[in-house]
Amino acid sequence: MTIGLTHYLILAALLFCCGLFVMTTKRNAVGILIGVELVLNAACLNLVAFSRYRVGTIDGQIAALFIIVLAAAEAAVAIAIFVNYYRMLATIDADKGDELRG
Amino acid sequence: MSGEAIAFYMLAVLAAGSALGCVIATNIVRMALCLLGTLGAVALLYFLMAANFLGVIQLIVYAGGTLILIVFGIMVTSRMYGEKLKPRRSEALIGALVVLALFAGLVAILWRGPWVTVVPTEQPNSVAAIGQALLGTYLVPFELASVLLLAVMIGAAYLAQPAARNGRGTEREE
Amino acid sequence: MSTIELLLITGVLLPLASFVLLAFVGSKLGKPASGWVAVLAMAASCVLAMVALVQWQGLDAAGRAAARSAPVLWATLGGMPIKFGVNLDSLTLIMFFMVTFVSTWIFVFSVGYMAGHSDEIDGVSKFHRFFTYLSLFGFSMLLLVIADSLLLLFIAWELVGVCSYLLIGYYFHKKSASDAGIKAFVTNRVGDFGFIIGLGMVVLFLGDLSLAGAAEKFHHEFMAGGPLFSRTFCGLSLATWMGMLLFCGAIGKSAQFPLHVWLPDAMEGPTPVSALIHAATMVAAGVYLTARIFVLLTPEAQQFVATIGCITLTLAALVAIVQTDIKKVLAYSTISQLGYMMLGMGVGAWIAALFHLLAHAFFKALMFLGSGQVIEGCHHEQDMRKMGGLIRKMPVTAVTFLVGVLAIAGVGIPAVWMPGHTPFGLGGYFSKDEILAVAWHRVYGENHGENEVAPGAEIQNPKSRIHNAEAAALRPEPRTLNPLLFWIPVLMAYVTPFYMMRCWWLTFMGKPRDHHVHEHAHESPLMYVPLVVLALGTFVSSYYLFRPLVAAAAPHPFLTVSYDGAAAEAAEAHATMISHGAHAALATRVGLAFAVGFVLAWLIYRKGLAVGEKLAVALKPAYTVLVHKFYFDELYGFVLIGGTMALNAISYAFDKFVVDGLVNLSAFVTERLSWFSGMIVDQGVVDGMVNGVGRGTWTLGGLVRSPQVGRIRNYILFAATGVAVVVLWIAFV
Amino acid sequence: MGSILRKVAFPIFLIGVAAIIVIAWVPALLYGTVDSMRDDLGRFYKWEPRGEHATLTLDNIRQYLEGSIAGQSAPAAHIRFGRSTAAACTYVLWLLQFRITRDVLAVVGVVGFVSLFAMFAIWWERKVAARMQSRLGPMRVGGWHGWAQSLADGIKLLQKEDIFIAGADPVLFRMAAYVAFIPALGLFIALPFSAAWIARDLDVGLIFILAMYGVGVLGVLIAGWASNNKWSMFGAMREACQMISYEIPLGFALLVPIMTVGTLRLTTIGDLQSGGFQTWLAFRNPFLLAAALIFFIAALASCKRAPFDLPEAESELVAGFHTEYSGFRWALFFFAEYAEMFAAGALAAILFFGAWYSPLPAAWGESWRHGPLWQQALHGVVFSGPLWLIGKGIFFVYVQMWLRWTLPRVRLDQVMYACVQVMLPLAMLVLLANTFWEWQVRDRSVLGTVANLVCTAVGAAAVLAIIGVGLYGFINRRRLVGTQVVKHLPGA
Repeated sequence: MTIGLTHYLILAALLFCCGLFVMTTKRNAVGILIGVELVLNAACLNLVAFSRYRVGTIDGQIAALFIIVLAAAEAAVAIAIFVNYYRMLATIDADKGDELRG
Repeated sequence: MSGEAIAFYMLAVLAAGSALGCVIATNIVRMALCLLGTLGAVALLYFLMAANFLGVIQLIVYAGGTLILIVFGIMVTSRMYGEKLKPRRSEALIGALVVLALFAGLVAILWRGPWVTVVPTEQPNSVAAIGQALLGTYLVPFELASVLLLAVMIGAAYLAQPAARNGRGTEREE
Repeated sequence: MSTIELLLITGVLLPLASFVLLAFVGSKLGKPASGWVAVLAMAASCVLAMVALVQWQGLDAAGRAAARSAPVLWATLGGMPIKFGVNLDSLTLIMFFMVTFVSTWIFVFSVGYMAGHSDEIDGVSKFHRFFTYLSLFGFSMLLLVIADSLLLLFIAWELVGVCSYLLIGYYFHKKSASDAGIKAFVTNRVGDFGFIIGLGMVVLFLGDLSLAGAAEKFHHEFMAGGPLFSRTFCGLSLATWMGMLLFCGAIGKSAQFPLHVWLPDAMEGPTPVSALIHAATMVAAGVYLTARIFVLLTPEAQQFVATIGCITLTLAALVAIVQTDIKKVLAYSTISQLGYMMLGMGVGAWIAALFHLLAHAFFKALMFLGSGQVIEGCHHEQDMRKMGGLIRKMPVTAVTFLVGVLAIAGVGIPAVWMPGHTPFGLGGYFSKDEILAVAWHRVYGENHGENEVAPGAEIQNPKSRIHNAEAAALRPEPRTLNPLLFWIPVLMAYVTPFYMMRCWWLTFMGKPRDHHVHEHAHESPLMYVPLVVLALGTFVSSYYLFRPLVAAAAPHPFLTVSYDGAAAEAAEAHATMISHGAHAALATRVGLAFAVGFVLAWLIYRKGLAVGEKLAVALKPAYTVLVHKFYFDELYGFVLIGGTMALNAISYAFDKFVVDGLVNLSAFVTERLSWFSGMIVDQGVVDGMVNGVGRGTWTLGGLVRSPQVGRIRNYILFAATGVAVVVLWIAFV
Repeated sequence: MGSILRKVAFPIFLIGVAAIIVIAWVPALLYGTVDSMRDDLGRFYKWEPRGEHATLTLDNIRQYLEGSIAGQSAPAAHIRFGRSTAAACTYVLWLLQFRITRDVLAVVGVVGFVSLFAMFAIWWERKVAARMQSRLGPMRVGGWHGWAQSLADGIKLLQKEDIFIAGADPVLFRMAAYVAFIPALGLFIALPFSAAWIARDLDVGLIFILAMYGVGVLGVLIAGWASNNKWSMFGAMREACQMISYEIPLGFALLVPIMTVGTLRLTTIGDLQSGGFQTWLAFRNPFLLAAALIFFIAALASCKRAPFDLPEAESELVAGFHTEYSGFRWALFFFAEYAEMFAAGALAAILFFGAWYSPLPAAWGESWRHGPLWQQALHGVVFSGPLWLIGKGIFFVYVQMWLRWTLPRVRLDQVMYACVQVMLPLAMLVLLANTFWEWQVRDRSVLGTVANLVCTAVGAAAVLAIIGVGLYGFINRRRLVGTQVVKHLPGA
């Protein structure tokens, strides 16, 4: 069977679920960020697959491009926040930040 | 089996394996390494889908930029022999259940749906096409993204600077 | 790209280069050097502008048309091409020249002025920063002048706004200065909001942001009776609304009523900034914008413009009478003069208004620099009540300042008394009186028939002939203007000389009232050279140099083919005719205004402040209103801040009484109902059930609550659960 | 024995180099034969090749070769096969038509080239260092100037114990070396050695190479972290800072030629410079020359070479990220470094300095290109070919070594200052200026020609100066080399 849309979609679903699981179970804040990156990658993969096999234009690629750019921006801010977090709480455990006050 | 299929399955196994590695790994740097595997495999999948430019951008921005940033962040915040941050077993179990259910549901939907597909056509010059689209149809998002990047640059610099300079006072702590 | 365009573009880029250079290495260049870099760039621009102007004068109509090249495609937004280019016509060139010339001399003045300031913050001199901002301003202003599309104009518009903000707040460690900067910025935002909506309407209805293209489309729309003219909102056609909204930007930037409040506060900036930005160039940009969008203004919109201008000039002139801060007087006089320009635009005196703009730029820059000299010489004393008698210490400043006062007062010899009706006078004489003359024409003038109504009516261009009928239909005719729009400005023409003479007399003449200030007063050559140059400029900037150039750029209504050539000649001939005729009529009414004002000021203030103070007591109510600037700041404070608070209170009350009341009511009803059912149903069974349910809920609540303590992962898990449920639902149900 | 070896050492070296060139050339010739065979078969036998997927059968090939021998058909790629060679070649040619075969060959070639080059470069670096310090460097192993020194070292490294630190992270410590090495190899996928000598002619080749540079950092980072050593960690952090920062001016500098030529495909960029010395992009206008300079400096920092070798600053951090490594893994880091160095030099050559073309216009040699075998070989040497690119690459590697042994190391804050405050604004300015130049100044305009001539003259003067200085040094080597070692010089 030739490789088609479904293959990519299922792979993306797998990546998505892995990312989600990483997000829910890792207590290290950077680990959560890694999970987010996995999820975003899955989304990008979906977009590109759809744009190739379903639409036939490059619009999906552009959207994926924007996702990559935004992911980079998001990672930069997230890391800055984590550094601050570590400075304040002396840990990177995301569960320790449950006080909900400054 | 065509060459494309072989390539796809190899890359899919690499991507999925690395993603699962991310899930299993307890060491955060190993997770980052696994993420590199996924990112690289996905980039190669983009190449497979003739989205060369995107694949390269994925490599340069994601693997060469974001991931290094993440590893950098890890180095600043984690110790190799620090406390192991493990989730409670019940949490992991619930998470696994939910995610597996989700995956099952997604696969069921994807498998069932007869997707209306088009025959993939090769763009003669996809880089040029992407450039045209970015500066034409998608000009406004493009500019917004640049503004966002500027804001992020300033914001990240502000957030990450030493705490003493955050306030308006000039006194230096530390 | 033609040579002239290349010259202009280079002229625009030079200050930008200076900005970049100063921004990066300004701190290394140090105190005087960084200033001279900016001066050099601006002077070079000025030279280029002169070359361009001379070349342009040497071209005939065909050559001028050929010098204009097609705009460059910059981007395509949703099918609408965005093109940028140089809007090459006489007005652009003369404005360009004015801006570069005035800027150059103000930059020179600034080098002297800022050198005497202790401007260190945390041990770092910010001298270079001043010139960095000034260079950026020069670039933005010149870009604004040459912009040929509304979008580019808007970009430059915002850039000059930013520069203005930065420069007003230059002494940002002073609370009042930083507040003034914010006030200016925020007030301008209000105007720009209207401007943006107007731009949106231009995009929506005309689909072309270039000035020429928009005008053409506007005309087609008018001919076709498109939605812009057929649809109305609040009784006014959308075209009128569009014009008024675009004009909103000018209201903000040119400090017109009701957004004039920022300009007096902007005097917190260094004086050269006040001279350059808040008197000569940037605030005049509003008038320039109005001139550029003039062809998009319907008669109703023009009426609006004229009314705003009239209100502004009146309010500002009256407030200026009682101000004691020398810069505030000048600020209000600026607002008042801008009001005259807007009035001129509104009544159709396109040429006169721009002529007034150019003349005003010179003499107001001159006066501001003079005031800067005074302030600097008196060790930052701005209160006129503490000055007096400075003419002995600062002769050059006093004389040049007097030139400015004479110019703004409109001193001249009315044409009727000159052989061959050849007028002679200073800038303000011609320009302001011409505005009034056109207003007079609009109120009392003879209707010479359809073809002679609008400027540029006697046009040889066949295409224009065709459009004349529509033009006449859309153009206001004589005897259609409210007489108030003529008489109030005339009255204020008497007030202007009064407050200007008051200002000059209090500062320079009489006896020194504060000996401490008087003793230390001095002049410095670096600062009075620009004064002399600008004073000479004020003499020269008269009828014979500026007016023909401005007149050559006059647009024929809805005729976009040519802004020059035949149309312009006819327009000028017509306008000259009106102004000559009207001058004769006005001479008796306005011509002596300056004399009356001067004499009155001299009578009151020749002996110092005593008479003035007595008058203030005698006219207490009026004086109080004027001193409080018609309570505009208080009004805005009350309406905007109080309004927000009131809205809060109302929302709160609504929440408290209506929403809570409804909730309570339903709860009450439910309670009653359950009590009723409880009485009927067997209590034991229900109790058991209720307790069971209650306990279950308690436990469940505890379960749900326990992760709900700010752990991000659990939130993600819940979201994932939700998604999983939905997906499973779709997949299997 | 020793004296014999000394006599034959130089010939061995030369023969080795020549053998490598020939070994590389033969597959290339066979490639060409297969490709033209496809075309010819299509033409002569009405055989329709269905694009890339059309496969030639053994019979096709045999028939064709026989036809070629009998002179019935046009000789493929001007190679005439004898009867016996034809029989042997049939199978080889059949294999070569498949893409996978070619890919395998390319990988083998790239790996071979990288390892050979790294060995050569290490030996050469030691020689350069020695000569700069008036020493001789390795002189014994292999005879002639100690040419086999690296070979011996390599064998030594292979059999050395792979020391593993008890406190290190076992997986990451082992993986790091590969993560550093694989991208360095990956670079060569898209790096053309000439128009045809390229594994994958990507339309985004340039950024691909840039991306590989970026990914390579990760290996260093992980190595530093996994070593569980403070100094290694510092080295890794420095590497990350430096690399991420210098990628920005690097990218800006690369944008300048990209905007000029309008493509990211490296082969196209190279082919645009085929018209001789004055058409090389660096000499097109002053801004491109400046961009070349910025690119080279930024690339120097990206390869963590001196004066930017902070990640492995031996006087501060012992050896930085590879302090704890030994044996083969340690060698991998060095292979990666030298591969990146060569790639940087080759990229500079491709983008700015005429790629694989000689300073002579390629049009002059057009007839040689299609001539008999010896003419083709001569064309490769005189006009264009991989040898030119490798030569230029080696020259730039030499410049990098020269700088390393000349300049002192800079401090980290100086490195960052140089990047953010100097290189970045400069690169942006150059990009802006070049944009205006390309927009307004036409190639054929007076200004364009003058700028081209001036830049060409500057470039030529630089080349001549280097050659002159080199010659001076060579002629006076006895005087310059120092009294202690003069008697050990060959021929003394």
